[in-house]
Amino acid sequence: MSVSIIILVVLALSALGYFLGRRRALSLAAESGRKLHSLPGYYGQTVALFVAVPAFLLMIAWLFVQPMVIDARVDGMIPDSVIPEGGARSLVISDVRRIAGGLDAVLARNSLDEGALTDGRVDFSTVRGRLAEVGIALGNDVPTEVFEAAKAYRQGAKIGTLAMTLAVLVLSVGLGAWSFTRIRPDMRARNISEAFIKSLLIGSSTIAILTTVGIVASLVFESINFFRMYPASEFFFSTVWNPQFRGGSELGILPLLWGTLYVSFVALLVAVPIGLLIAIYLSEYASKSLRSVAKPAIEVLAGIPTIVYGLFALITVGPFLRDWFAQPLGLGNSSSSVLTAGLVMGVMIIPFVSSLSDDIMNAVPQSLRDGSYGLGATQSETIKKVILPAALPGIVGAILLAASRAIGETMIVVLGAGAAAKLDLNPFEAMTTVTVKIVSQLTGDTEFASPETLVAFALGLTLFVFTLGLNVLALYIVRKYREQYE
Amino acid sequence: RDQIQIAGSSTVLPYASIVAEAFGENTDFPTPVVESGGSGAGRKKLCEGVGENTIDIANSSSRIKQSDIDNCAANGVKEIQEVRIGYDGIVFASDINGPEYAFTPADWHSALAAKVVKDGQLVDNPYKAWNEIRAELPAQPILAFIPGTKHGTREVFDEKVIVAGCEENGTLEALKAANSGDEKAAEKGCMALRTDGVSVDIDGDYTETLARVDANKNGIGVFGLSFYQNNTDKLRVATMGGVTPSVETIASGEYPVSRPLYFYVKNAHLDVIPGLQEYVEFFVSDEMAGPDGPLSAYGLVSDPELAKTQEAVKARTPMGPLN
Amino acid sequence: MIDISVPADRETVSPSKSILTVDARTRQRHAAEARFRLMGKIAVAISVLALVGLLTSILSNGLSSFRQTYITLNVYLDPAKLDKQGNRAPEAIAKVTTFSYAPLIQKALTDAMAAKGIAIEGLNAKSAFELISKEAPAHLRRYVISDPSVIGETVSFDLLASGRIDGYYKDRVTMESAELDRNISPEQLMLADALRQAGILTTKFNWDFFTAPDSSDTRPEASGLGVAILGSAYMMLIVLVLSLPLGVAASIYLEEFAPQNRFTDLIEVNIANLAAVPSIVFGILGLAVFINFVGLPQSAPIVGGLVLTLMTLPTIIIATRAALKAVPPSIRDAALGVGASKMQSIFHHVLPLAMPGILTGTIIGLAQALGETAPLLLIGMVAFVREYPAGPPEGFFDPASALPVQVYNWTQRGDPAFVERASGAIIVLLVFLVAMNLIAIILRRRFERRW
Amino acid sequence: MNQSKVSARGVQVYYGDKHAIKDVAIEIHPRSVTAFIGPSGCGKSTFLRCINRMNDTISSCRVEGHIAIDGEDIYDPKVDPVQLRAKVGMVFQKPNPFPKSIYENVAYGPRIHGLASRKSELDDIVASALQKAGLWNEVKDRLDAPGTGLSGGQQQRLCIARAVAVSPEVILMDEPCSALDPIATAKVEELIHELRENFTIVIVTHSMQQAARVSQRTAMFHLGNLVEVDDTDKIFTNPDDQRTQDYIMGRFG
Amino acid sequence: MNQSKVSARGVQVYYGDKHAIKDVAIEIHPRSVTAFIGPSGCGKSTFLRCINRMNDTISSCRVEGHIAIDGEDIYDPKVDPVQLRAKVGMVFQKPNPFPKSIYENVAYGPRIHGLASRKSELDDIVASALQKAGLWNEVKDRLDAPGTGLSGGQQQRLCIARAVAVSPEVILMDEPCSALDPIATAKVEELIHELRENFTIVIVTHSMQQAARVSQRTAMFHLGNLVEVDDTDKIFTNPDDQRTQDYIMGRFG
Ligand SMILES: Nc1ncnc2c1ncn2[C@@H]1O[C@H](COP(=O)(O)OP(=O)(O)OP(=O)(O)O)[C@@H](O)[C@H]1O
Ligand SMILES: Nc1ncnc2c1ncn2[C@@H]1O[C@H](COP(=O)(O)OP(=O)(O)OP(=O)(O)O)[C@@H](O)[C@H]1O
Ligand SMILES: [Mg+2]
Ligand SMILES: [Mg+2]
Repeated sequence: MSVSIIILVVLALSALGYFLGRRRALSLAAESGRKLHSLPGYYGQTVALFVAVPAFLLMIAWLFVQPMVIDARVDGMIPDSVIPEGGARSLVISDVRRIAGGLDAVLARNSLDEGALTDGRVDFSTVRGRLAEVGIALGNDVPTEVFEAAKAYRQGAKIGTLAMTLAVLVLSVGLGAWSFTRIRPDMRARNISEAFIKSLLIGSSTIAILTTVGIVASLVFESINFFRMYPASEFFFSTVWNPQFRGGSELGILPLLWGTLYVSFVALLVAVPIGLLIAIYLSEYASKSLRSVAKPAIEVLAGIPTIVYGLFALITVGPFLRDWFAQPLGLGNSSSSVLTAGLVMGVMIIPFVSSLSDDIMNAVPQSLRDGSYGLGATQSETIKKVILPAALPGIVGAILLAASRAIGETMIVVLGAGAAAKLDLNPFEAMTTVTVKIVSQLTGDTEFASPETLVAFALGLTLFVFTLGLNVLALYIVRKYREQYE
Repeated sequence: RDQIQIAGSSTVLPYASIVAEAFGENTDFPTPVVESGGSGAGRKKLCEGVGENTIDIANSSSRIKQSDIDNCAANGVKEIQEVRIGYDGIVFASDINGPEYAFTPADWHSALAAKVVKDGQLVDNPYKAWNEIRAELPAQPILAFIPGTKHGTREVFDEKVIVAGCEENGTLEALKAANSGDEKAAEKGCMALRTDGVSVDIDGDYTETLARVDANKNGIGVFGLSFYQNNTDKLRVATMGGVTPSVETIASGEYPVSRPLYFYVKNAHLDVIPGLQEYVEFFVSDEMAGPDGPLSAYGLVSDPELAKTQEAVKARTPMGPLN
Repeated sequence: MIDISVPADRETVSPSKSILTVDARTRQRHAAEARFRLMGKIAVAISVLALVGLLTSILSNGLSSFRQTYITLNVYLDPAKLDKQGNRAPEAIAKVTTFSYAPLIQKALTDAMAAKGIAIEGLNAKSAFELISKEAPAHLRRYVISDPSVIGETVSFDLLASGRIDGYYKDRVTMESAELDRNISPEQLMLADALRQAGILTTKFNWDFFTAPDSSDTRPEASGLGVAILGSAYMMLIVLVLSLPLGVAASIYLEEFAPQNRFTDLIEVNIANLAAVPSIVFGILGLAVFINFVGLPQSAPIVGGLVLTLMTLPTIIIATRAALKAVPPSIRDAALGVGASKMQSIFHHVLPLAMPGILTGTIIGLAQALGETAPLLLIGMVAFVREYPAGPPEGFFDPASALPVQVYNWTQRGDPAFVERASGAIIVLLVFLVAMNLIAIILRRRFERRW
Repeated sequence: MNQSKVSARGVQVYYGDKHAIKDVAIEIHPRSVTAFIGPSGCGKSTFLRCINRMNDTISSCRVEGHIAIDGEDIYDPKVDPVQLRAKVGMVFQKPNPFPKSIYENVAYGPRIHGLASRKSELDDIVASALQKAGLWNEVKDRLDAPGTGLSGGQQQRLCIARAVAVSPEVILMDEPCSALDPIATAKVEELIHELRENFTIVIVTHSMQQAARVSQRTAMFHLGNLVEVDDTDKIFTNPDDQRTQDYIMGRFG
Repeated sequence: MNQSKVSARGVQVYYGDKHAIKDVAIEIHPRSVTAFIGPSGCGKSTFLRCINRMNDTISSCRVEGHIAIDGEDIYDPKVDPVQLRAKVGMVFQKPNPFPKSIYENVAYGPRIHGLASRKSELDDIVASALQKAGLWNEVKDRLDAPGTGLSGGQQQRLCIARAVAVSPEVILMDEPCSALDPIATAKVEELIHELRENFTIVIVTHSMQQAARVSQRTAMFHLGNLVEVDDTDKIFTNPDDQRTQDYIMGRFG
């Protein structure tokens, strides 16, 4: 049975368990005349969860462990002699796996049964060709040992899958039946099912952690490779960013970090005041109808592809700033500048600040507003002194989200601020950000195993640590000023 | 998997997609999937191993590197074919309404290098306008949009324009002298460009360069030949060393700034992925890559040695060691 | 600690103030109020203006892509060219390439011109044929292969005009620019005008734009969004189905159940930090985990969906947590006081009240996910894909592209006709976005209440 | 007529369809305490909130009729509700301290009205307001603790202190002693006594005793109608209306 | 000892550093009404909330000591606070209706406890609870109006109805009549009388009269200490402690 069918069967069993459990709880209660501890639905839920959750867990564990076990067995069957010179054992093993999968396909295509493999109804003397027919690619021809190993692998996998099907179904039915018979009117069904749900909630929040682990892990490996080729001290402290094709690049992160900070800062300088004012206006002043139109409309700003913003920066904002500000003020004549990118990016992240803050401010209880109005405060005083402080944690969250988006943006920076890494205070100068360089180094034409490409990973990792620091700071600030209402 | 998977250079992408489209139209095979993502990443993906979930072909705007080949070998990808599909011309163009330019590589080096020789002295680049470099050039302020360091085009630009110009105008000699004869350091000195905003790196694509030229009418951009050919109504192309870039002048080698384009095929996949061999042959066939084919019409400079490539492809000759 | 003592009683009885005449201080406060309000209005106006500006530029650039110029020709499907054996064998007909179809069309055009008496000086038949898209022969070939019996008949086809001709009727190409343009000549434009006069060349609504797959750089007029729309729809389905429940569940645990300690602080900071991770890094993660480790296929919406889910999660979690935090504790107390469990009090009372914030997070998260290209770059979805993915769920594993990818690709192409199409794709993307978020927006309005 | 501080005529209040106040006319005398009594839900709070236009904040609420303070119509479009509310202070039925420190809660009003030019002045105002509300002793050494962390009765007194701190001319108190023990109640009543010398006070109360103790005049509401308004003595000894009599005697509800 | 419904020993409660309840021991008798009296801020609500572990929700709050209901320690880790709260209902000092309809407010408890199997049964429970709380007449034709749109006193009765609807064994009422007029108060007191026959009731009140009227036993709190607990008659006529006497006489605060 394939995995998806097992899943469907278990789900069906679980639904059945729900109805049976519920019914049994009701009838038991009626029989014994005792009150149920929990609502009848919870008894059903308990049975359903017992049917489904452990079975699924077992299945997942099995799917992980089985290949390892089989690999270990197959590993023993492969003599060192068949491992090609300079090749790795793991490659041969993956060949084995592929051949095994291919055999299935071959059999399926020729509508043959198991016996065909052993009694030679199919000619497997040219395994490679045979497999190619069904779209399985092999690098080399197949030595007999490997072919035998593949057959064993197949056998193992077959037995494993069968055993898994059995085990999962038995566990599912068994636990279901067990929990079913355990139903008593005084059983704490709600607590049990809530404990299950709580563990699901915990499971969901571990995804965030796993994602972090995954990100760090996928960055660390190549970063280490990078630091093997390029001195870390240069990377962290050099003020020059100048990659070259033929090596001898200077890859200092400082100008990029500076550009990131500068551009994000300008963007926030635009987005935070405007976004907050919008949130205030919409949640406190605007009529319901205006709000219900304006809020989703402004949210569209966050959905416009960044290339549009980028082109807007490049074609309109950049030359405008250059002709009207930079040149008259003698601050240079670059049409791409930190200010250009920052302004345009600021517009893009307005909704992050405005919409989230608006929701949070809307959730501040009316009684607080009344309290302030009752003292003769104007609306703006009420907003500034009562509502904003009460909504602060949510607002900081919104701003952080906006900042995050600003740090992660590339297209607007490329088109608006340019690609030159520079350490400069002048906002009319072209600069660039870490993220832009991560993208461009990663997708460039340089060979992968060169510091010029691998630097992308080191940049990613450094940025990760850097923003982590900023977030810790933000959390600390929120904690300090948080006001809990009611 | 029933379709061919291709990844790599975004310079090769337009040509590859023209071929893929025609291939899908004229055969029973599904249209191949052509990813862009850079030559480096494409070659890395090619070398990730053999099997269904790895790609079949990597497009590349530069030759494969030894490190890639080693990586391939380590992952069991032994045989790869190198297929040269033609040449990409690199042109210098400015706004259509601006003046005509006739450059030499030396002009470009003088315009963009950080240090140049002036009156026999190695000095920080003093030039502000083209006519200061050479009186024949128009009196326009210098502003150049050159490919960013992520682009393979930049390598060619550095090599065929900047370094060549450096030699031409004598800066190389002066640098060599300053570096006590160290050739490498001198070359590096040649390639150090000024950072005062006169030379602008473009990390994006040619459309960005075009938009920048549009926004800065006195700017000169570096484009691919095919891109220029699609926008002859907006751009005025400059000559280099007296030669106007075109498919013909590049093929004949008269126009100096060009580079070969390649793709690399994983031989292990050839009989396995349906249509792969046919695709490869189709690509280099005369109908596609020949001088009268659609690729050439689109701006790819046809390889004079195409016939050789066709043979090699038929024979599935894997590439030998890099020379 | 504020340490103050009680002062002597101060009884200041000011004379009664009129409420009709505003005193100076109040006037100042009102001025501040008016300023504040005005600032709010200006802020809204700025953003609406920015929106209107961006939308107008998108619309003015892109709306034209919804119309397309066609040339209607009666083509004789010559058996001598298409079926040399004459037995209508499908295999043989399939071997005939598009190169053999082109002359048929060229002939049909010449005939049509002759019939209408159109002749342009200095224009040969080959140049005249350049008016017709390179897609046309493929169109004919598909038609014939699907029904070989039409060979030998004369069939009327609506064939795409080439991109430059189309651009001529959209004011992108003019007689002056054609002088300079090596891809079109003024004579060709004159021919187009003549054909238009004769009713052979017409402009119609462009359905193909929404259904056709992408096409190569040489035929911008034939490119469409079919594959991209499917790919985006599949990915968004995955994102929505995964990220909303996961995000809300994680937030509930962290905000309501998790003990307040260093570890949960760490998780909180960590999630906020995930939001700041550049999207391309999620692509790196997706490549490493979903493709290389789990072995999911390249270029597939399933991988894209999973990567975008991971990317959207922090946004939803941050928004949800903020919204949960904003629900006053008295509501929770009320529920607990009648014997509801914590779980019940959250699901019955707190969550509905936090709903607007959750939905906002979802709206913004999805908007971001829908428009993202960078992570797709690494998992192979930024690609030229012409084959439609199958229906769900198998289609999740087929190669597909996505709307932002199409925008990204088209803006990079040399032919200026793609500029219009990129803007058209952006319009479609925005419509897609609004449609996708409509339910959330309506729901949010229903859940909004003050207490 | 002109002797009235607040004078209302033909006041009608609707919450959506619900007619909550029906044609109420009343004169509230200056420098005196007026008590509003009546069964729960009869419209006392609603009418009270009309007097400083707090009903403006409830979107479903519609007020008709004429209410004047010092002869000036408060629903005149020229009137500035902010100034009105500074002049007519309010203590709400449900204590609603701001999520700020106790000090900030009380200092908030004086700050926005600019009543103190120096920090020490502000400190004085805060301290004296808290003292008047009888809360000083309990909170004097935790002024920077959050106001929301107080007990119910403490919060109520905090809200009284907050209202008193801005010295409004009219103070509307909606059941200011509902959560207070007798002694704290006495303290608040004492405050009312004191304030009466200069200010006008309207108090909603459910305690007949309290109404009798602190007020000079009493208004009796029932089902949105003003049944009767007269001197407190008269109301409690010899009401005109049967309903008043019944209510005071505890005979209906 | 075993006759107690609730028995507390050595209870200490802290809010952060603040020691709010100091070593309180008390026995609450079943099927009787116990009144908690004491000046505002003395810890009545705090102690009341300990009895059904509502203090668990305040993160700064720490409870020590031993409280048992029917002899079972409620702070035992094995105890499910949910079940405890279903058994020990609570009416909070500040009325806190759900932002839902009046009907849903009352029906919520019975729903989650599965007290009604059919809609009509639920309707009956809701109607009778509202009736008991004396709110039925006022809201019977607007049961689907939001509970938050009620007057202060009505909200208070709604919360009483909500608590009564689940028929808990012990009902904790924190000043349930603070916003009620005498007649509504009488109605609630009547309810308490009625409930007493089967249930155990603890009521916090500031009205000595009310305590005297409804309770059998009275506990006097002061500054976090339980000063004295005894039969109501005894407390009001002949208290042991001087502070009780003073408080009842209205002599300190
Ligand atoms: N959440 C809290 N945080 C800190 N201190 C608190 C909190 N709640 C109450 N207190 C303090 O604990 C003490 C007892 O409060 P409690 O609410 O029990 O008083 P109470 O007897 O109910 O008074 P009242 O009659 O005014 O309601 C008070 O001094 C109060 O300030
Ligand atoms: N926001 C509102 N929306 C709808 N109806 C309301 C609202 N507020 C009050 N009501 C209704 O208006 C009537 C009068 O309410 P009001 O609050 O004025 O009563 P009250 O006299 O203050 O009563 P209590 O003594 O209980 O506080 C009541 O029937 C109440 O249900
Ligand atoms: Mg009221
Ligand atoms: Mg209390």
